Amino acid sequence: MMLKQFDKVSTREKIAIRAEREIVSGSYVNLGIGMPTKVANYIQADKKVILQSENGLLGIGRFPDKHEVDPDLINAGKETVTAVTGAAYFSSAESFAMIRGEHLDLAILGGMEVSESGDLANWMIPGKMIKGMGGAMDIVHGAKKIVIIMDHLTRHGEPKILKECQLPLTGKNVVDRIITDRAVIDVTKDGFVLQETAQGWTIDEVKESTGAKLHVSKQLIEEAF
Amino acid sequence: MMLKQFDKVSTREKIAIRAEREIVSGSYVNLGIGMPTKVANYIQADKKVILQSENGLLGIGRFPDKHEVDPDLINAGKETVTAVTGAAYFSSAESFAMIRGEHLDLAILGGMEVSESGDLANWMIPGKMIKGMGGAMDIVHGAKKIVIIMDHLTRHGEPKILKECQLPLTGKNVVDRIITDRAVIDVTKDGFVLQETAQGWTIDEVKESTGAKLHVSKQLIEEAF
Amino acid sequence: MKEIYQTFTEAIEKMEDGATIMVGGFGLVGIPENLILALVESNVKHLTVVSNNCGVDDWGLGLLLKNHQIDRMIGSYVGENKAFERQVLSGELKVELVPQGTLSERIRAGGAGIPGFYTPAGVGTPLAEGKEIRSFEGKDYLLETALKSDFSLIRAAIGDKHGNLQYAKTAQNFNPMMAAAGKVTIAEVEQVVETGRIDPAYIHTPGIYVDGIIEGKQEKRIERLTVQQED
Amino acid sequence: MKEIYQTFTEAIEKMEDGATIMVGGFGLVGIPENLILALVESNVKHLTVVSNNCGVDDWGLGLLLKNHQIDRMIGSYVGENKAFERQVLSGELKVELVPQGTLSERIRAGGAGIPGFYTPAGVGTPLAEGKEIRSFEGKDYLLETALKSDFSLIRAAIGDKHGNLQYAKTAQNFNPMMAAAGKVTIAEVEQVVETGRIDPAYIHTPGIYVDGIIEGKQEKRIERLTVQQED
Repeated sequence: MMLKQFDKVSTREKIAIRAEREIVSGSYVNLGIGMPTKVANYIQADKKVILQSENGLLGIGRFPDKHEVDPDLINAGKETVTAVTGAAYFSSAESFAMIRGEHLDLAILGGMEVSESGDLANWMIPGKMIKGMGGAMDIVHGAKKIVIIMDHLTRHGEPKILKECQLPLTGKNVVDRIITDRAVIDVTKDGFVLQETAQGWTIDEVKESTGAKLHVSKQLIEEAF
Repeated sequence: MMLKQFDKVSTREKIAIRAEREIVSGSYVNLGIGMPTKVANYIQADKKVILQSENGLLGIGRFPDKHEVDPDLINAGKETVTAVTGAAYFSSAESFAMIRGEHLDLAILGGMEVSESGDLANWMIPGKMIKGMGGAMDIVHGAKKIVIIMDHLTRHGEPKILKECQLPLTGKNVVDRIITDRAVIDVTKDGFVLQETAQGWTIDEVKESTGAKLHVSKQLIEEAF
Repeated sequence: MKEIYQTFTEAIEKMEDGATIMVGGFGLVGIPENLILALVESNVKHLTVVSNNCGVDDWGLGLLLKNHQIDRMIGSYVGENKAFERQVLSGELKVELVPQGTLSERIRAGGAGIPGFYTPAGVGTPLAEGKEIRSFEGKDYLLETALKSDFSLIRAAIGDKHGNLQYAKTAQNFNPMMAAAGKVTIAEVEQVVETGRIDPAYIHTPGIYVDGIIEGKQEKRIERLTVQQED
Repeated sequence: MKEIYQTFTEAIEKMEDGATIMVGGFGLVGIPENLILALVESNVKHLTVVSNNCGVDDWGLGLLLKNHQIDRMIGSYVGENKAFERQVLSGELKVELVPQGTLSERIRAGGAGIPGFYTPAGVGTPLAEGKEIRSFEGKDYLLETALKSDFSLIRAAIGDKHGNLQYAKTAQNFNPMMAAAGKVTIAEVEQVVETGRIDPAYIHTPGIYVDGIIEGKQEKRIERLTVQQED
């Protein structure tokens, strides 16, 4: 496997920018804590998107100016935020009724491992302190489309896209699409299908760094992002 | 069995006035449709009572003056009402969460038959058009105390307080107390216990008109109401 | 952001014969009057209707009955109109009676991704026949399943252009749960306001549950007018 | 009509060792700050705490941990404080992790007389071990049971003397369900107002769920201050 060096920051930015293209104007979207939250920074001005926060807010706005900070208004990552015009507040039970009831069009979440059948692991590593799953196990069953964004390989250079997940699952058969620094891969009933390669990566390089059989789409777009 | 003649209206009034004594100041109460609703007319002014209406109102007030009528404000009997100061409106799901969750202290409901083990029948007569149970099947399992008010006998002179109900049930083991034109009877684990007789009725007359064994309380009050 | 319909005909034009529809309201309070009138006009047939009640002779769902558009009715208290009894006796109309709390919870479950839940209502009654009974901490409960609809027709007092809704007083009743349980939810509102006019803390139904809204003038018929007796 | 407490000590004086308590809040938002401080002072022990999170080192439920008052914690995301990990590793603290949506629904069920319900969350994960799996329309779900408490300690923005409550923005979170699921529910509010001051259509928690209220000054610590970057 060739060793390539990319700037970590620009890699994450690249993933976020590509992930933004999953968001359709007029849709309701939940962005997971961490890297997925950053996708919001790239949403194009002409798209009308309403972001849901599972702690009880439909219509997350930008970060507040200093004088606007309200300690009672946070997102699920516990960051102070604002609410857009037309927002709604509600309880956690209503929030997860909304999530489980498949009212969200899309959720973009982080991942540790994804399997061929769409299993997702993203909440615990055995032997390490377990902090909890938060809302992830509900969200993966709720949104109409689940997109996982993550680095293609672990810090140790191991594939995270696998035939079977090794880590305890967050959900079974839940992932629709994976976006990494190297590729966009769909989970289909026939297994993984490569839809796009990122700039700087060949089809073979993506295949090599994937731990399961990777079909190549007839509509494959190379160097797509 | 002796034949006694009582004025129907005054009999119903008598039951309602006696039933009012079941209501403790500071409590939350649901009054069933029909005769139970009339109990509200007799609630003593010094009692602080909040009446729940299962269509989504906590804090039923008096009937409106003509100029106050609001078609969007009704009780469960579909009568136009007002709301008291401190009332709350909510959805039917919230209303029955409140009911099933045993947050009401008392429900006073009408009855067709009550059995020794506290079974209640009050929603259908086989062969007749069935209109439905409305909220009764939920309410009998919800309120902390269920009081049934009814005539002691059917129109045909048959007992309505029975060893076993003959009519299809509304709920099993749900009734705590029965108030009729002749008596107050508790449902206990040892069966029916006569607690009070009404004016004009002897213990023996009450026993004769009851279709199950009737124990007499040591604290029996005769001619109590 | 939401479809704002100009005519009630247009608001319901996607409804097809055989659809399952939920219709908000308790008695005649909080019913989508004009959407029901448009349904009558559309003449869609073989409907399954989920609604707490079934209107009166000449108003609300009673109009659909009269026009023989309903095959199956799921409600808690019905038969306040003559056509109902006649159609049940003739076998034209099938009825499923559900305790009111179970009905509202089944509809909530439908919108909330809960396929089934247990409730004490109906244990030991004819309603329990054929249903799973299960004991929790020594008490018996029935398994009940979620209800969803192809179309939910609801009524609110105020709706903004994002579909956020507020209801008036006891006209709330079944409307919020039905909004969430509909594949397509159309809200008839007394007033459409600009987005931002409703305080986000006091929204009863967030716009995510609503697909289209339309402003309509309500008759608000009163079923039982009761007033203070004058001295 | 409700108990209006004058001191936080008095508000929690009926709490006993071994009680199961629910504590509202998401992170540090919407937590009953002063009730928690009074609990620390009371030194009640062996508590089972149901709360989405478990505070931070020096605030919220973290203070109860530090003081070794919690035996068992039921939450969805915990361990944001050092005492937590230490006490879990030493076996002093038992933890039950529950998906956030399941947690909020179990609490709602507790207050709503629903002993159990089915949810997709957790199917195929370690959470499913020992739980009943059931298929509805071809999809698998887990059976989850209701949660109730001996005491629910919640926080609201405004409370009237009938116990009706309103919450501020995202400080609502778990508070309304916990109010309903508590045998005894104490609400710490920023402001007690006369009954009638809150519009009956915009009450988040009807007073029937609340046993006592107390006014308290909130610090409202911010866990993650994020602001617009200045140009």
